[in-house]
Amino acid sequence: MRRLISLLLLLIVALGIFLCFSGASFGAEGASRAGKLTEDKVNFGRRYASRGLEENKAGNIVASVVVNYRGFDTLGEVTVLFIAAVGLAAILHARREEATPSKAEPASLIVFTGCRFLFPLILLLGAYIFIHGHLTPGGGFQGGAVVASGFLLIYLGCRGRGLRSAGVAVAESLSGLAFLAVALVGLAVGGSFLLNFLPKGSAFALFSGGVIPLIYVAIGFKVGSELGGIIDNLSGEAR
Amino acid sequence: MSFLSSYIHYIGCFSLILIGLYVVLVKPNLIKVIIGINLMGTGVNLFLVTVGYIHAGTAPIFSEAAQQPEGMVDPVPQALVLTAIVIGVAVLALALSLAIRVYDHYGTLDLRKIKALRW
Amino acid sequence: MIVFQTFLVLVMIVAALAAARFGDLLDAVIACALVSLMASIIFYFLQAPDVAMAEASIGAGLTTAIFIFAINRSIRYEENEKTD
Amino acid sequence: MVSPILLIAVPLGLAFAIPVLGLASKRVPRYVPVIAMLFNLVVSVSLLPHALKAPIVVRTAGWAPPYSIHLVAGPLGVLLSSLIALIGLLVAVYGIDYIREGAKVKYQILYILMLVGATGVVLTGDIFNLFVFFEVLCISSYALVAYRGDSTGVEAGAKYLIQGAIGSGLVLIGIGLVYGTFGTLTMADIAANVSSVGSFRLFVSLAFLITGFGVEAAIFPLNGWLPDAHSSAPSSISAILSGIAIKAGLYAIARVVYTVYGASSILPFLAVLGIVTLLIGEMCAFGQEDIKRLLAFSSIGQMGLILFALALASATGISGAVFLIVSHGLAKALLFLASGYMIYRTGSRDISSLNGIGKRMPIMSLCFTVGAFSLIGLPPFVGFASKFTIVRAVLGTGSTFFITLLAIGLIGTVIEGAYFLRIVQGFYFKPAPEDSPEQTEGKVPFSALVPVGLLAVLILTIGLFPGIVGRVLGPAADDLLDRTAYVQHVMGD
Amino acid sequence: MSPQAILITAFAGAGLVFLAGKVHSHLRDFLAVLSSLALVGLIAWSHGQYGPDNEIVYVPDFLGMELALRLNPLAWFFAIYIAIINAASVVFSLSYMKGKEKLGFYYSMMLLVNAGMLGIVLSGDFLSFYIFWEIMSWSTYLLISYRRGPALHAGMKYIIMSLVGSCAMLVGILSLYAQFGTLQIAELGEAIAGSSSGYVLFILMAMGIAFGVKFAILPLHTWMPDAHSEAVSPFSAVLSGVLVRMGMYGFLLVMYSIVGLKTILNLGAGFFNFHYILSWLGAITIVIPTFIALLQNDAKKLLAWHGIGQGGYMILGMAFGTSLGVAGGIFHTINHGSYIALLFLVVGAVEYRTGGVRDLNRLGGLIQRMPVAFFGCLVGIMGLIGMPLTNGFVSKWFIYKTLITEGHPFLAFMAFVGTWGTILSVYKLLHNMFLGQLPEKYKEVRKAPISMQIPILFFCFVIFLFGVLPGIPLRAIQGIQDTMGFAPLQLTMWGLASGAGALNMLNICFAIVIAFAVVLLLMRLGAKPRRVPQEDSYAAGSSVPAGKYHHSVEFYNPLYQMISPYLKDRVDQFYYWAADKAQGVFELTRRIYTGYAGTYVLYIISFLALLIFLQLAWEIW
Repeated sequence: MRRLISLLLLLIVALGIFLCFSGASFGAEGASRAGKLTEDKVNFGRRYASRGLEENKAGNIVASVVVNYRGFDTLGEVTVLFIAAVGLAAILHARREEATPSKAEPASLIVFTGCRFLFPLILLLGAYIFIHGHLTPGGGFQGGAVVASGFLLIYLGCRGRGLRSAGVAVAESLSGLAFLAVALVGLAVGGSFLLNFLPKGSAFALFSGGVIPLIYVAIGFKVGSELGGIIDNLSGEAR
Repeated sequence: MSFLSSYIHYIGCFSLILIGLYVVLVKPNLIKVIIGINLMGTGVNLFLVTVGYIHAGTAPIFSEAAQQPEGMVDPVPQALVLTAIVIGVAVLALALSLAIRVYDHYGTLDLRKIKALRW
Repeated sequence: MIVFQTFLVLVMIVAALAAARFGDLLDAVIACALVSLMASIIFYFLQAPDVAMAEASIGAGLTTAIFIFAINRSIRYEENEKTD
Repeated sequence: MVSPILLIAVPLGLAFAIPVLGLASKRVPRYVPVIAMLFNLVVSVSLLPHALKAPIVVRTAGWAPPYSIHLVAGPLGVLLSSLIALIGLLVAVYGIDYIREGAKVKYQILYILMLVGATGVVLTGDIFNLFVFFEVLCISSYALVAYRGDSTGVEAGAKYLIQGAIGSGLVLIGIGLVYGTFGTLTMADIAANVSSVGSFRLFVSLAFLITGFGVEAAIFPLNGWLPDAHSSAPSSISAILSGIAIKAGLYAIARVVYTVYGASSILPFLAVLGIVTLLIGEMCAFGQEDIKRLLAFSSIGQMGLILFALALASATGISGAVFLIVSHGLAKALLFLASGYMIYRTGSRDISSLNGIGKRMPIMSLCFTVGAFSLIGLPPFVGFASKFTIVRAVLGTGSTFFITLLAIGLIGTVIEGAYFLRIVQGFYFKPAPEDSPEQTEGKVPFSALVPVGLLAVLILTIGLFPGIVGRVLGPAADDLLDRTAYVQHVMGD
Repeated sequence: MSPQAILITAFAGAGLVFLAGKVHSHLRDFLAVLSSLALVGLIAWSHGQYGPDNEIVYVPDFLGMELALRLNPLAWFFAIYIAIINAASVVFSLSYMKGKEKLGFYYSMMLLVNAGMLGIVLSGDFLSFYIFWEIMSWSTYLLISYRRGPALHAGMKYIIMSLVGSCAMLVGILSLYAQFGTLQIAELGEAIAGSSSGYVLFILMAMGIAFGVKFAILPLHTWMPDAHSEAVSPFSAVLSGVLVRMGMYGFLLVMYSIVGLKTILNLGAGFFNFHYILSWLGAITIVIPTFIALLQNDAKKLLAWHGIGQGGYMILGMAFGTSLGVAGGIFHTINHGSYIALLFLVVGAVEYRTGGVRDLNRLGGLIQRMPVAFFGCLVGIMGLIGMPLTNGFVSKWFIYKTLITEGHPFLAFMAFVGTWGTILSVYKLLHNMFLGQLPEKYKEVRKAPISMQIPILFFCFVIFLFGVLPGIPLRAIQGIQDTMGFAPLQLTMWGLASGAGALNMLNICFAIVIAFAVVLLLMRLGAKPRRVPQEDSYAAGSSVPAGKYHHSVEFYNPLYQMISPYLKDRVDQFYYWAADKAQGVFELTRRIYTGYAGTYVLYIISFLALLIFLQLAWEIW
């Protein structure tokens, strides 16, 4: 019964969505077919693609959109992740007090050593990704996620060597504050929040794009520490 | 074929969304429901990126100054999707922590049995 | 090319259906990871390498890990009672 | 003039700083929300005169509006952000001593972030940014509902999260459809273009957006989470959820329907929906035994009335709705806060266990009574002024359809009166239950009396002199109604 | 004295008394009496100060509307009437309420009700009218609930009906505003003149529901018996004496001050004329409640049902729209206020001395123990019946006269029937409380304290004064009628001077005094009565031992058995039935929230599907 009703409802929704695509041009593809893609007005993504390079001197337009044009979204998004990390810790807080610390089987020496060997490399890779975010695909989120996967590895391979929560907290706080500070300096210097106030350098160089790499680094740290914190909390390692 | 090339991604993403919704609607298991939400989120992300895609476009990344911006796909949906992915994982983590706590309290993940609050 | 993409999409849908179907949550999560992986490849073909990277590392990697942690700390199998 | 962006940036910064501060001192984090909200209140109120003259458009990253995210601090936005800051401040003061268990520091962080989310929702001018702040608001409320980790809180949190996540997924699909159609995310830009496209697709995107935002706004079939979440959260959070969070959802709907789409033809549908929501909420509240659940259902009812008033599409109607948002925010916050300590005192949420509390907690129960009377709409409290404005607006439209709906809706008011007055009667005129334990932890600290008392005083003062808020209502309504002016302010330089 | 000063005194009095209650009980009592008496003084002083000087806009901009106060003959008349009865009740409360709990609350609510009512009559626009009306409603609700126990139920019943009424009134008022753009009572009168009769009827209906609930016209009366019998006696006096009559004020205001006499008389066609239907409602309201009153054994319930019944006379008089009828209606309002308040106070005094007994079957023989109360009761029921020399006679005379001259024999007959019922039932009241055998346990009952006697005697005095010199209040009523455009009556100090309906109380008074003297003389001439102690009673020549007395219980039992099946309060039963069903529906509605998250998501998706379906099917956008 329930399945039937659900299917019926989803059918109506699907029909509605299907009919959406029957009409006028849709999406960038539609605009491109209609030949309107060159107009900035039709699609402002266009403008970023055409002018983004000279405005921000960052090769990766997506980075420039994420950090500069739509940087405010990114701030909100980092906040969301922060909320998730904090909220998760709060929800699991009571459990942590109840739980008796269980002795986990230590991993074999090979795995242990392998993990310890790989861990710095993974961190390095993550750092590379977020430092080069304005040049190549990748950026704060991806790099942060890679860093977090390093912590995951540590958890899996080297039981009992979790993160130090104070350290995580400091990293979270400071990277978030760094992001905000950069944004607020923009407000103070140029009257606009998140303004790209630094000299932008020449495109395609590592030191280019003004504040974009700075912010990406901050995001990288923040995302990394938050995801790391989430993994740490969920893995249920009692400390 | 041209139909397929224009719409295959849309078909894919909306299938994902509908499957996700169906899972949420029908499955009583909390973790299954979360999987459904996750599927739906993936579908939505795919949809957003597809919206910005141009047939035979290039990625919105300049690797040299001479590159022309004309054929590039729209970077904005990609930026949006980056945001959406992170939000998705945040919600997911929170949801799973709630699921763990629910299991602690009720000893089950069957939402039909977790009805202390109703009416 | 389009055939390959169609294939990817089909695999993704099948994986999603499997994720919906499996009673073993661990299997479902793995299917889910497969969906993410396919999505990630599709993102790459949609000229969105940034998103592809994010989806691969976050969607396919981290998410799965988190899921497995959660299943580890609750139960692995869906209680199979008839839904009304 | 201070930049309105500080309303978001400063509390956010303070919230980010709390973990570090928490390492330094255990006591400091408790006062951070107070500081943050005090700052917001001062800034919002100081912005109000400017916003009344013309909406303040703030760009980020230095690019002109359609090409970057911008904030539009119009009269409505600044009014609501002042309300958020005011209630947020009072509840923060209340929370200093109220929060006794669980992760206290984390509570304070989440608390600030929730309010930041709400402020962002009412100030932003970009539809995706609206979504992001919406998520900030929602996710922090999921976490806050469950933060104590007790069984009901976790259950409510999980259910809330499921529905909220579905809702935000739908919003995102809607945004995708909008972006695909117009290639822009700026609300003013969409509004400028929307009249040129009149298609089914537009409607579907609107349907997705309304449904998605409607989940948070607690419109009738979408509000299954609300009674659970509002009743299981700590009382301070219930106050914010009822007083602010659901209003943010409604604001989003209003903004989308009025400003972005100008969809006046679906307004009758929304009006019917509002009345249905009102009736269902009040009917469900009537038989409740749990005081917080009752208050939660009553919130649903009030939201229905607000939605109904918003759907009137007249300046008086919308100002009535905004006024009701203000008055309901104050009254419901007061009720939840007052009931918080009552629950501590009696150790139970049963209404019958609150009998005779008037003698044991005279100030709290007096304030509760004031709030309840205001909600029912009895003069001279502020609820009367707002309901009065709404009724006046309905009769001002002169349409039989709306007047009939109003007549049905007034039945809801009567039901509301019945159950609230029954509670008040219980407070003062029923004997306390025999075996009521005298919880010593229920001693009301000064930090709780001040916000509750202040809210009661505010309710009475604004009720006697509605002009305090009344001057802003007209411009706020125009802010929502006048699309072309909005577009001009944002786009035209 | 400006109306503003009166209201400030009233509200400040209420607030101060509450605060004083926290300080000291004597201060509180003193302030309560002082402020209620001060109000009487202030209002009396402001007599005749009508006109533009006393129209005050006290809030220039309440949501774009002006709130104004004004003083005119109608307002003054009702104001003084409210203030006096309230002051008497407050004085009566001093000893009646002594030692009860929450006295600060009690007195301040008493004064707040008073202030609300004064606000109603003094308000110059409908918004402030409504505001004060609501303040009065909720403070009354709190006061009714004060006694706890069954009073809680009565209070809920009252406030729910009252809320229904005020919702209707709000719609009516704001519809006026939407139509004419003003709520000033003075301006509305002119504005409404041109509107269609259907609209006027709508306004009258909407307002009429609110006023009818307060006034307890028949289908809306069910709150009143409960509320009156459960409230504390001094407040019952206020409730029945004045508060209920705010409905009368409302009717007068809307029907004659605003809509106007001419429009009212021409509203509807033939038998289905507005004032016709209203008068029939009034007549029914006389007959049925009066006979229900006959069946009551609770003294206060009995009086409460009479309160409803007497209201019917007022409606009957007022609905006709003739000078005589309206004058009778208004006059009957204050008369009824005076003697019903008196009777409630008497019952209160008896209750006070006997330890809260108001069951008529358990009382009796108190005549010698409480002579003043007996006297008050006697005068009160004389007034209620309408015996000559009391004011009730004059007003009823006016009303009967109207009915007869207008040619409504049926209505007149119903009014007479009502009077018979009244006589029967109030005799029961008098007899069962004061006459007959004194039950053993009441041997030690003492006289009512002086603070109770004063109000009782005061009302007795008023009843006789207005009975003998009806010209005093009728002058004021004349002033009211002038403002409403009625033809003037030819008044004298002693009554009515016009041809056919002449009434001269002096003559009647004279006749009665002579008759009384004759009877007295005859009794003196006859055998001297021998006084025996009350307890010393004989049956069939031998003394009846204690414990075998026949107390007067089950008065009118045969009659009771005959008529009781017809006199069930079916309206009340219907309301209970409806409330019960509604509660069932509410319970069912709650089941929507099943607690299963999947269902909630199902709702969300159905909503989305519904929106899309609507668009597909009907193109709603």
